[in-house]
Amino acid sequence: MGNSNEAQILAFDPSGSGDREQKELREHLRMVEAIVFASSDPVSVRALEERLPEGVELEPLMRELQQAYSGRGINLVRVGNNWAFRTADDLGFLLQREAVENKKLSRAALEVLAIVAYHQPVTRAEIEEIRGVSISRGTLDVLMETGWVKMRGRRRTPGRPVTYGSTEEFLDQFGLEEIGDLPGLEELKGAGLLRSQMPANFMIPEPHDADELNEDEDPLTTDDLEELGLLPPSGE
Amino acid sequence: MGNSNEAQILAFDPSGSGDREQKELREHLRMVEAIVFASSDPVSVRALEERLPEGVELEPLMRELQQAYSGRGINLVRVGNNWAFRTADDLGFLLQREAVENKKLSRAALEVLAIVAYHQPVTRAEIEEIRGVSISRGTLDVLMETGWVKMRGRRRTPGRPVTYGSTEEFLDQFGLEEIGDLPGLEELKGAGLLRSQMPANFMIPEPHDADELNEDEDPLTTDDLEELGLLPPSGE
Amino acid sequence: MVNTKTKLNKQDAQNLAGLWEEDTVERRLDEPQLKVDVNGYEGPLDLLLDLARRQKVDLAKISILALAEQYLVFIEEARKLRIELAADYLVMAAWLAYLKSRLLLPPEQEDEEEMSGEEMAALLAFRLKRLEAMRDAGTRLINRNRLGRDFFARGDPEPIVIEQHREYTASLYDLLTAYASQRQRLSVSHVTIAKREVWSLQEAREILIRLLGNFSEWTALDSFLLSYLPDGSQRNTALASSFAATLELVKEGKLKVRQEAAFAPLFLKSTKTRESGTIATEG
Repeated sequence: MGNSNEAQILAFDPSGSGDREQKELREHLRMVEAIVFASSDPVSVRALEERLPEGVELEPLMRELQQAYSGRGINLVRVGNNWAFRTADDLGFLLQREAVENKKLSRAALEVLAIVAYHQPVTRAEIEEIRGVSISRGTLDVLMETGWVKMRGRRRTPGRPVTYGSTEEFLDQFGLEEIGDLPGLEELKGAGLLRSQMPANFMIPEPHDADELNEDEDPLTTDDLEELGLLPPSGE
Repeated sequence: MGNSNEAQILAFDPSGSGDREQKELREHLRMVEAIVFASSDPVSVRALEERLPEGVELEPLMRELQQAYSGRGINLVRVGNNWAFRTADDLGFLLQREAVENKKLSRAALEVLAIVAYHQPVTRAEIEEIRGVSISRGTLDVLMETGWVKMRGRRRTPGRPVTYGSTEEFLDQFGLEEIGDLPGLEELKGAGLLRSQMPANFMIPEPHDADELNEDEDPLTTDDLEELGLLPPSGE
Repeated sequence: MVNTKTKLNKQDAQNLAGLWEEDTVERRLDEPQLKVDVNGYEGPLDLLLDLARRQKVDLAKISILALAEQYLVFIEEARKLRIELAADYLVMAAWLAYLKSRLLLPPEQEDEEEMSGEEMAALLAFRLKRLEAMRDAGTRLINRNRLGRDFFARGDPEPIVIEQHREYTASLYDLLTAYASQRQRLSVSHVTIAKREVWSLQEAREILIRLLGNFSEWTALDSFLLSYLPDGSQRNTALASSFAATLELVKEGKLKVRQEAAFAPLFLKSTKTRESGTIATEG
């Protein structure tokens, strides 16, 4: 293949001294390149032709572009009668390696998370009281899985309910230096997140996440953890 | 410009007889190209560096790639500390069918957005001082919802008011490499119009959205406080 | 009667068409002689800026005195027509009345500490310029090429997660929104807000600080403020709460007050350093 000529086109050399035809060619290449790039589906030959100036032949254009992308990190590929960009086959490993699916937290999980953060240490029953609805199974599990919520201890009340609190990773995730940086009542109002007129008895706690347990909290024991399924049973 | 040598790199000439160094360079270019191309969101420098073999310098690679794509239908652009491929500005007319409905901002919201961008980090009270009215409920809320404005931290002054700043999505949305590229920024600075206070001997704060905070701001990102022994006293 | 032109000139209107939500109250170009109407203004600075624009001169060359007079006429008209004005507008009127007196009358006594009328006017001009600059900046910003409108991201991204290994994402904003809205949902929702009968002068002062920065120099304002307060019995309560509020602020060390003689204007000055409780009232 004519290497010299090719290279010039591939680089789309803007200072290119090419004649008018060359310039037009470059412009048409730019156009199809952008269209295929921005499209959410492979682009049909017809759709491309429609958007090019009349009389421009598509086929040689696409082959030129395909040639330009061959050997690169992305390739222009033909899918049936359509065109699309795809990562070069041999680089797939770059994309697969950490292909972890990013999930959004459900609304309910966000609410529970926020309550844990503001009201910690807090028990499941207390969370339900604040929310006014019961927590579906799994919501707390999901939050523990995120690493943002942890079990702190057990409340020294009948039933010894587990208390929940936020973690260091929680602060990290939300860009907080300390839990006290969560905005208070006035700031939530100021940011427009709360109505400015709230009942006089409406309170937002000043959150604190000290590792030190409250007076009415007992530490979690190994037995507790096993019971909660957080540790594999040890005594076989 | 050394056309021959440069063009060869730009073209990723697969038959290239270049020495080993050249081949490596080409391979690294392919890698970053593939990664950035695969994502629709800007990809952080850190993420790119993680994918490259150790010791490979990213900056020259990106410059090389940016150069290769200049003048083409797709450009490699820097967005804060990230890189992204975006279609060339002049080709928007071709892509109208890809256009998404942009959320429309009220006049007040736009004004607040501009103040946050040009005066950041800025507190709510400072925004109000500039506009001469209190911010109506929902204005900051709407801006945070767009993802263009975020809470940055708290000013280390009495009351520790929350400071607001712009985000990387803001840069991406308006095609800015960095906050210093805001239109007219230098002029405004020169005219002293970015001062928050009147007295002439006051320092002129330069707007910046860097994660590094102002002297009078409390840092948001935590180093490992625990390791440094700076965590609140634990139980015993 | 005051002529009010539309706030956006034709050029702006064209530039902005479709770019932002229209204000709910839109005044049209062809609207004839318009009554005093503060609807659609974003506060007193906005109104002042609009009045200034009508002088059709560079903000740097504008006559602040003339501007103050226009504003005061505007407010007087509004009061005559019994148009209810927000406190911000009235407080600004009081300050402009004060400014006007300072600009017109030669200083009675040389007071090094007191800000001169010219300095006060410069301060106002600066604030107007700054606001206009921000407004222009907003327009330039919104007129830039925008992602998803003028330039585009890859339409068909390939599955790749490059950022943290975290499986879950949420922003601080998501978190706070969730918390605030659910707490709000459960809070007693039928709160009726009694329409405020009177705004205290402390409130007025807060507005003033927002409008004009701190009283870094001795400022006599109360008498002017009073003349723009709502009429009738409310004035008495306002006066009382004003004085109480002032003393409160003095006690907190935020304000100093000075009075030359009984019934003379009350001068206010903010304490930057911590000279708690420096009361310099005489008479």
